[in-house]
Amino acid sequence: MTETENNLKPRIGVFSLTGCAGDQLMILNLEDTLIELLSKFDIKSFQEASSYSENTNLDIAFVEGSVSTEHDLKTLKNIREKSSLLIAIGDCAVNGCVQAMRNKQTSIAERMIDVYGVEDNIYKTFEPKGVGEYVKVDFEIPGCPIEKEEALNALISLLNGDAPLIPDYPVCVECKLNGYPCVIIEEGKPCLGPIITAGCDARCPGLGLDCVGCRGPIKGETNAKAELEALRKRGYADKYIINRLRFFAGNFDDIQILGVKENSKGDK
Amino acid sequence: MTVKNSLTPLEAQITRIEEMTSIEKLFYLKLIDLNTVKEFHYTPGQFLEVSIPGVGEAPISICDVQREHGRLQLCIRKVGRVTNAIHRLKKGDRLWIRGPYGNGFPMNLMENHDLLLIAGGLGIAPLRSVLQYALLHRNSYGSITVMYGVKCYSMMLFREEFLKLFREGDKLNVKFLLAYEDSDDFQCYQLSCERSDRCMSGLVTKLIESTAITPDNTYAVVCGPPIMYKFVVKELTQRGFTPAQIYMTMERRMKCGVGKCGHCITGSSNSIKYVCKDGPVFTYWDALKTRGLM
Amino acid sequence: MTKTLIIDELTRVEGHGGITVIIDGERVKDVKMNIFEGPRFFESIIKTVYYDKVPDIMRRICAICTASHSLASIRAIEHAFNLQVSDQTQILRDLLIHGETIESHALHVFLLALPDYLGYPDALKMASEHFNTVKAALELKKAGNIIHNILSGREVHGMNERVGGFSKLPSERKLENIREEMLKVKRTAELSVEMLAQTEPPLNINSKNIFMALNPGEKYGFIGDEILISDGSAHHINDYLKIVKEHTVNYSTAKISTYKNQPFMVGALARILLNRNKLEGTAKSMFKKYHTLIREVNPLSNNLAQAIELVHSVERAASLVDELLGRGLREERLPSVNIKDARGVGAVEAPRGILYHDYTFDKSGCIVQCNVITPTAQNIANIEKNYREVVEALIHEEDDKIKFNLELISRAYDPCISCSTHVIRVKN
Amino acid sequence: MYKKLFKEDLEQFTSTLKQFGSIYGPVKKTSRGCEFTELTDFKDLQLNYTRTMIPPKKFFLKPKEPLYSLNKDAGFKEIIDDSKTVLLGVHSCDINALNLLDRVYLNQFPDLHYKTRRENTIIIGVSCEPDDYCFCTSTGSSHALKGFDLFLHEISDSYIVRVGSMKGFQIITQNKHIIKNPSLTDIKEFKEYEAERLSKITLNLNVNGIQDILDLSFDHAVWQENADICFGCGSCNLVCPTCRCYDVIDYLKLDLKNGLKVRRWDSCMLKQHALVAGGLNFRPTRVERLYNRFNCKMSCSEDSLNCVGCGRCTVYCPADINFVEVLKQVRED
Ligand SMILES: Cc1cc2nc3c(=O)[nH]c(=O)nc-3n(C[C@H](O)[C@H](O)[C@H](O)COP(=O)(O)OP(=O)(O)OC[C@H]3O[C@@H](n4cnc5c(N)ncnc54)[C@H](O)[C@@H]3O)c2cc1C
Ligand code: SF4
Ligand code: SF4
Ligand code: SF4
Repeated sequence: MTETENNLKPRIGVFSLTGCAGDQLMILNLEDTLIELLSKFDIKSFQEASSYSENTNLDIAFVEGSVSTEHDLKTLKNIREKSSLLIAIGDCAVNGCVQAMRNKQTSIAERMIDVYGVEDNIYKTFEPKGVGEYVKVDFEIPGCPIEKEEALNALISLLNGDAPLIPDYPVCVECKLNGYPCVIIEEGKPCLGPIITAGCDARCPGLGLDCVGCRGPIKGETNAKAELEALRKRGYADKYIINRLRFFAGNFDDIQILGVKENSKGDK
Repeated sequence: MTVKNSLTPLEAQITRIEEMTSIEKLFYLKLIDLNTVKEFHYTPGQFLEVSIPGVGEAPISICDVQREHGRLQLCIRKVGRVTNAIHRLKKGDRLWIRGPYGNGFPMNLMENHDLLLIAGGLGIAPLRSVLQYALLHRNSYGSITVMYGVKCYSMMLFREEFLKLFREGDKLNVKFLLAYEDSDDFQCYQLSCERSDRCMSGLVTKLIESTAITPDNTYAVVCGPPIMYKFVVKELTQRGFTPAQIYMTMERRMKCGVGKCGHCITGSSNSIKYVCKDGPVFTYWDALKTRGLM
Repeated sequence: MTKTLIIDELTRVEGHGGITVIIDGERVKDVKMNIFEGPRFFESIIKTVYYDKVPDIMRRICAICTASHSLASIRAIEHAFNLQVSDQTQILRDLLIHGETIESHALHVFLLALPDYLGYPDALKMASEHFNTVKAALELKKAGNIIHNILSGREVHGMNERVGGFSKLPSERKLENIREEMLKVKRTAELSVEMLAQTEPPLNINSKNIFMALNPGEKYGFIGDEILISDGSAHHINDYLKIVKEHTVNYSTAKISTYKNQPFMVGALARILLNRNKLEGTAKSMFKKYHTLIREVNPLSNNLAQAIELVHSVERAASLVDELLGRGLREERLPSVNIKDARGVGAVEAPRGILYHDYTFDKSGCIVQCNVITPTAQNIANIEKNYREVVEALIHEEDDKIKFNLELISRAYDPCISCSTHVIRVKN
Repeated sequence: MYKKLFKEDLEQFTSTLKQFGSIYGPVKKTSRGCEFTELTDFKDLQLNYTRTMIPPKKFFLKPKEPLYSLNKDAGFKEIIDDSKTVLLGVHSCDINALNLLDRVYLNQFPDLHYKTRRENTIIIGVSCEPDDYCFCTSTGSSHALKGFDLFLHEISDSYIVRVGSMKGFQIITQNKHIIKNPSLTDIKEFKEYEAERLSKITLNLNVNGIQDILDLSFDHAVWQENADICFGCGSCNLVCPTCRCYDVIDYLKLDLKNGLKVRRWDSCMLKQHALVAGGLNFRPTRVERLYNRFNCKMSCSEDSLNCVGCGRCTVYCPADINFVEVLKQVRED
């Protein structure tokens, strides 16, 4: 491949902050198209897949992982500075994911004691947040992990010069499109589908399970109170529901509020 | 399987592109299939669904009057996926269209009447087709007044064309008025020095306030951003226009253009309208009857 | 004169880690595998969560070993609540974990490690000259993912394996799919062994290692309740804390795992060495053929051991499918669980070695105490021991060469740093 | 025209339908009931069912369907599913709903995909098993007057078969040996059975003049109360046999040349339903969307309501919003 050909390709980097690296892995899981796909980009950095890395300006930076340490934040700011587009991939980068579930509920010191037996914040860790809390994000691809088809379509859109299409409707829609029996209605299971961003093709209800919310609540459209009510009505305890709502939404204000209120109720 | 599907997009070629502002371009299109050319008729106010394969479709008003068969013009603002993709196209490239859809303006009904065309921003695009139609059939219509509101000189669409009308319109019994929002705009200021009664700084409603219009025997035709309607209609009704004398064209999300996808449905149970097929042209009376239309 | 060698960021590994080596004249003063993966505090955040969704959170510790985490988690819960699962469930779980092993080993052997052996920075660059190999490797990886997808519901962080069984059974047709896939990629798995056997390992070291692996029962596999150690001892997993000691040692400031004060090694090499007589079929004959190349003293042999496991898992997965189809799939409802205040330990051989989950529940079935020890956390002490040995052996060489070899060692262990929630450095 | 078919002959009758296409019928799928599923085994057929979650509209306007294969240079090529299908066991409400869809999809600009599916499908109705959520007598859809090829009205040991089309007549003729003429007692039984069926439909919604009431109740508190517990999840639309909003999405392949144009069901309860470029939303809040949905359902097109009283939106709403209850509250009767 000649230099000029390479010059026309979008220069990309795939970076990861604090998380499980599952979103990079999902890209590597696109086995059928991986070689063709990667050959369409000029890859400047892909930590999990390659030793080759260049600290250069990028057309597109894909960032997975949450911002949890000063090191993360420094890396992120550096990436933002040198990239024209920054795309958050995966729930960690979008919402902070499960590691954010206790935000504003337990302190870092409490967590340090629980896990390491020391209180000092050795790692300079702070409450995990999505990258959008700190820098401008151009697009978000949600999911824990991202759906590989969705990621592929987003990459194709970007190659074609278009904005990626990401659903902003709830899992219930896909559940219905597939004709899956509704697990809330049929079995009273505590499904979070009504408030969670679709795009997974309703994997959990398709397996007869209640959605745990891994694609995160729909921004600006989540009726957390209604979910609390709907599950209460089906006999679930507040502690159970609120824990569950927090799994992938520790950073959502309206869900944090539920938590705080219930805690204080419990204190009495 | 050979089926004729009236909803399948047709191929068209871009014969010319004019850059009009930083975000709007004028596209000249030519239909490619000669058989369809003959069947392709459009009237002012109708729109097309324009497709870029692999990107999507967008409803776009035809902004000229039909002169030659199979040729038309679209004025497109880039705001999203499809319109960005259209803006990436070059002369000679192809795109796909279907239509024309929508009711269009009642040009026959308006014959022998004076016309008052009021547009804000991109809203001038569909009104330009009305204007061109009336000019093409000049004897069938009375006096024509065009009121056009822009942000600034550089955002003015069809600039040369309209400046010519601004200066020489009277020969055709056309009064062209311009309102500009940015009071510091130098070029517009020069125009207002040239004809202070025809160009002024302010919103388009200011033009209505400061111009003598008689509602008798006049139809008002309005198009602009949604917030503009309320103010314009208020001015007009104060001037004595009846709700049936005011025509306006509406915008809604659309996926089909032919009354199926449901996105453009508006109203309450007493009056439900599809903006695509019952409109996009409505009278103010329709708007009064149909909740949420305006 | 002291000098410090630093590798900022290890590449082609899961997660974020670096290496720091301090050399004082002829002496290696300190070696550290730095983990700057931010801690995610899983053991803390999981507290108060009702048992039913615990595996759904805990499997997110790691992407590549997600099934291992969820099965270790599920088994810990089942042990706590004395829940027995059906044979069918056990076979399906075995199959799932073989799928994960295939996916993970294929990725590691071909796409992360083999470029070292052949001298490329990554598999994509390697693909320009070994296109067919890379393509075949991707197919092998995909075959593992297919198993994962069908049984777990997704390649990463699936959800179908539950406490007590599976939420939805795979259809017979899908199981047959798996078998077909296994037959298709069998040859590629064998190729991985041959390629590694024919290429001189880029580094040969002599290190005395202690090995630890789970006893999989009759057949070579990845699930078990007994820990086997290369000193000949065997222990129940409930006693894991007595065996895997986390403490501070004088040459480093790390809190690391040791066995009787010695570093030890877990992973493919440990499994192959401790369970070699359970290998079957092609894997068995390949092991026989190449066993001299699998050197206990060279951690790089881990790659060859992984390759042999690949061959084994591919064959074993096909036979597990046969077994399932032979018995006929039975619709089973998930059993009801008798929650109580209790503790349970679950262990699984993740691709990188033994993984422990240890939970304590209150009487309402919510977690009050949780401990997880990942294989990489266990290996770190051994990795650092190897670093030291390598640097000592190469002390007169160019820095770059030393660094390259340090990376080789790290990668041989296939470290999964994102997994290592338990690794922490306490500052001086 | 009315005929009679003994229940014991139904299996044989069904087997002759195969020549008209793959047979789909209600098959038990969940605790709540049946879904239209391809009938591989006659024993799975469950004709006395209450309602399916997904209505038979899924056969004509598919939940997800490719409309065109596309190519950047060559444009669009229709992908038409012209497979032949027999729908066995469709209820009156659902038949009436299809008739409503016909008005939309077969009008001035007929939708070729819908039209082809409609032309290639035989519909055999069956009398229903109403429950507490059915209110079809209120919406005038408890009986189907057209839109089917045959309709099986259940009586004790047989069905009174109403022939609704030439195709239906053809099926009857082909099955002459098992098709009888109804006797006087059959007719008497028919009346009893119909009366009994109707008597089970106890839920009643007064729709007379509901349009005015809704229009005047824009500010009624009931909308906000329900919007507060509504998720905006769209389930109510997606299970509705008369809802037919759709979205269209273009997908490109990695070669950046070829792709697919796909349509999928949409819902007016979703945030982006009335969103246009520039971020302007014509129905930005859930209250407005809820109000809009109720109005749309209660509006009349060509003198019939857009609601057939099947009860699905109430049954399948995860927030338990009760369609009839809300309207009753608005009506305040
Ligand atoms: C009758 C009519 C006439 C129009 N005439 C013109 C014109 O002459 N020139 C012009 O520049 N624009 C016109 N528009 C607006 C134009 O259709 C939108 O700007 C365009 O659809 C945006 O599409 P997009 O993909 O670029 O934007 P995105 O925001 O990416 O839109 C995504 C999708 O949303 C829908 N959508 C978004 N905005 C609108 C909208 N405003 N109207 C309808 N659907 C929308 C479309 O289906 C589109 O595919 C007209 C709209 C209507 C309804
Ligand atoms: S199962 Fe869950 S996602 Fe599906 S419709 Fe019911 S509530 Fe929505
Ligand atoms: S249903 Fe919910 S938890 Fe399951 S995959 Fe989809 S978004 Fe994730
Ligand atoms: S189904 Fe219920 S919760 Fe969902 S949008 Fe409809 S009314 Fe709201």
